Amino acid sequence: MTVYFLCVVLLTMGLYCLVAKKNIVKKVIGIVIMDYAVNLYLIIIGYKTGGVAPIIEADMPLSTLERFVDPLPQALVLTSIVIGLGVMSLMVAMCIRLYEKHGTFDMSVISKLRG
Amino acid sequence: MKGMTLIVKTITDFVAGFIVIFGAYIVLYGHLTPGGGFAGGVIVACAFILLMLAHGADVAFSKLPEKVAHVMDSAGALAFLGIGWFGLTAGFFFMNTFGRGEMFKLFSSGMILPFNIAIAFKVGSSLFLVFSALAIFRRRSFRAMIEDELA
Amino acid sequence: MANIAPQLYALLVFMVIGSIVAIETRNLLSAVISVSAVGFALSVAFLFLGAPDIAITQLVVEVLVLIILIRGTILLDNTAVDTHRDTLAVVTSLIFFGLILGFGAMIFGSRGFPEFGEPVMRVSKVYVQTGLPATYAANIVTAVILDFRAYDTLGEATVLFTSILGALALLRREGKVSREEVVAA
Amino acid sequence: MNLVPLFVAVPLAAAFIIPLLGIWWKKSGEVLAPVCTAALAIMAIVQTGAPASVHHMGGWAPPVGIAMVSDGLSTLLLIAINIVAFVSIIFSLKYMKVYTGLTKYYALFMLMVAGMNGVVLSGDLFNIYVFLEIASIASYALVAFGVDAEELEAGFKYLILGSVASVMLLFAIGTVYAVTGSLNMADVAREISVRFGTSMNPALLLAGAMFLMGFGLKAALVPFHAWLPDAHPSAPAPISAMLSGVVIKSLGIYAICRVFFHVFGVASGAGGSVIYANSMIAFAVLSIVLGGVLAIGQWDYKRLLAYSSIGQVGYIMLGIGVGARVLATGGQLSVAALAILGGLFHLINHAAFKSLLFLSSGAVQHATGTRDMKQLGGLRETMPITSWTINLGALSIAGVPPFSGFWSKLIIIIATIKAGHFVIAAVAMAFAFVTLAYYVKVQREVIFGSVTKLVERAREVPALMYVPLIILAIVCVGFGLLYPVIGARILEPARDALMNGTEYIQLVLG
Repeated sequence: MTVYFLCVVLLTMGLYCLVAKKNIVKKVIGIVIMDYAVNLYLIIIGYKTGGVAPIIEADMPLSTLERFVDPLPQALVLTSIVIGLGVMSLMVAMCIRLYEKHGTFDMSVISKLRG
Repeated sequence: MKGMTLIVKTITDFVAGFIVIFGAYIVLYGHLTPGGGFAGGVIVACAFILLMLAHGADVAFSKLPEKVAHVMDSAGALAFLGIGWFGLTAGFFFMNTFGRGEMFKLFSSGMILPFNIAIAFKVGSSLFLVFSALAIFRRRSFRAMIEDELA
Repeated sequence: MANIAPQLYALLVFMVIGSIVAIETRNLLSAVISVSAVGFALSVAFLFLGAPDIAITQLVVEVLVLIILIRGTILLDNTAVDTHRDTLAVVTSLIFFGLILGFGAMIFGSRGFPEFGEPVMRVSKVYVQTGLPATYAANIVTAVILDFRAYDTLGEATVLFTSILGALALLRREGKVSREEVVAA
Repeated sequence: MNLVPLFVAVPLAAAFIIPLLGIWWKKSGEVLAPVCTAALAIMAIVQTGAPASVHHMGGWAPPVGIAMVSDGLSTLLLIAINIVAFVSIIFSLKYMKVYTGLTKYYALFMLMVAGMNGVVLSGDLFNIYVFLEIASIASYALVAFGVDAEELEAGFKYLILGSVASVMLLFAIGTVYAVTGSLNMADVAREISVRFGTSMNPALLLAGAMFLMGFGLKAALVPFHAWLPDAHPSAPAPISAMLSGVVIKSLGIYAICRVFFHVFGVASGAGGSVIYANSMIAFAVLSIVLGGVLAIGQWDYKRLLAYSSIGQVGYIMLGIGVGARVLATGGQLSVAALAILGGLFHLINHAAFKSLLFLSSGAVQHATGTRDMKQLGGLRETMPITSWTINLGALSIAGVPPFSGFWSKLIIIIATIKAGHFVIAAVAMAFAFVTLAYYVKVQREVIFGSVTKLVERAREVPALMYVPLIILAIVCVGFGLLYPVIGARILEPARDALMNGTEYIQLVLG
């Protein structure tokens, strides 16, 4: 159970970085940390005690299939990593463009709009 | 002199080809060993990004012109969709209609191999494109600042 | 049966410490490097957890994230600004996150959630048992992402296409045509 | 032939082809995108009245493979999405001439449409997440498309909050998977009802809360609305119309309906369903109140419309939440049916008139160069067609009989009273008048009043821009007058699909 709890700790740390830090690159880092936490959470869900990677070899005894870890969360995480990379590159594009406009990464300087 | 020092350039030239071959291996054997189109595509993209970092954008673009990368980006995605659409001939979108072949051989498991190749082209070219766009934008907009740094 | 718990805890603690450094350091380059260290630790953790596919992908993506972050942003400006540290906001958010953590501990401590190492695997059993005979792919993860759930992977490829197209659109030279040109056209 | 997969495949193919052809042929987007969206709109209209169907992706039966499910609720959303998309694309043809990079704009637009169609047709939790990400990422980029300082900042804010929502959704999906061992929504629903019945599982409650927060962020319900008042006004007008008209509904409201009614079994009184229903009502009331209050003080035309969107989404959520609560507590079925019908009717109404108002704000901005209401006035003199359409849209949204907005709000309020929530009904009614008040303000400041300097120089917009406005105005009036047709053909199937969770499980799993 402690493993899940540490994942949640990592998630809240990313969230904290997002809320408390003014620097937009720090905000990107916060999102990256949150992505890590969720990916790890998904893989841990699929882990089986004494499990092996779900890859079949030609001379493998049939009983090994019982020891395979859950392959579905791995498929989900693969997708999630790609999504994370895509969002990250979009964010970096926005950051560099914002820097061009304002000459700073400071959100409190950039923020002019009223919410 | 553009790019990094001669040592870096020489080693990069030597290594980049091997990285591409390694990426291709990861892609082609994705259905038998760990890896697959995505990881392999990123590795191939890294090879070109390495060239760009060592030699500057011009050399990298002479190896992989921007227009070709754009075409590969769209064509890879389109090929993926097209193979999926091909399954519609058997009644279902994404139906695996290709021959299954022989287990544990390279040319097996029907459309998984073409899918992997399509993804690899798409991922590799698009990541190269976004990195070059970032680098070019940076050079264009912050030229004065970067020259300050270098001086 | 190898017990992987000690290694996993060590890696997780390392990741938490690395994240703290990444969040709190005032030098952006150090922050990015620590976050990459966390990513590499994550990749090793994936290896321990029986996910070599994910480990490889995480590793190569990590390299790319590091390069993009450093080349794209850090080289412009390396200082983490902290203009006015808003103590009240920080304290409130800490209390709020403490509450979330307490709630999470309660949930995961209750019996409603499967224990670590005992996945339900109701649908996945089908993938493991019929993966090879049905798809002829020895790597079950590949069989799942490119055959059983190929439609998801179309979505995945599209997400990457979308975000790269978006990034290219945002990095174009000028956003708008000047008014005179429109009138002329 | 089964049209369902084409709703995703056609816009995706268009989105991949447009940048490919765009390398040599700059007009590829302007030609392909209207053709494609027109085809989609026709397909969506054909799809109404079609029986509910399931398409097995890759030929794998549901719990193993992904299924595309098209039922009444999906059809309702498909109509809204594809018609608004078609109209917005036609409007873009002239309006977007001031921007550069048009092939990228049209490709991103088609990706957004594909993402939304994918979300409303998917029968799998993770698949919903993937398509939701496609639509969201496309909209992040489109909000910042003008690359001015203000637009970039709004886009960045939207991106950060949207990513938080995505992380929460993924966390919730993982939790649901850990507990039930499946991702197919019907399969998960059956597993939950078999294993837990009406008792409550704390892990599922956590997942439910995460889903509500994640989708609530996408729908801009009130505690999570911070991004909307910046993002919607900053985007180009056709994108604002899409965002306010359909994106917040298909990614937010629709997803909440689908997940809570068909996965967590709110309708059959499964564990925790009263909590979910109560929080939906609470978010709805907060949205109605805050959206109304903040809209009154605005002088920026588009920002006023954005705040109004928050309030109106609150009305939709109120109808659905009241219906969910009545069902969960075992109240009268007819009351629940009325409340849900009201919510869904307001959903398509709002899609029509809010996109009309945002497109017309674009027309005004195009002609006069401003969206500050203090500098506008007397628009009926110089731009008669645009002012008439604004008038019709404002009357509809403000709830003046016999326009459509009146009927949907009336149904929601009656259902709320019948369900016994008198205070909430009173609040909803009071804020219906507040809505009227700020749209009267719009009319007074923009359309009537003395002609200002900027308006004097303005000319009526070209036909390609006012024809879409006229189409949407006709739709607005039509929804009010032709309710019996719309109700029987679109709304009632949607309501029945939403209320019968067991039927959904039967449909998908056979």
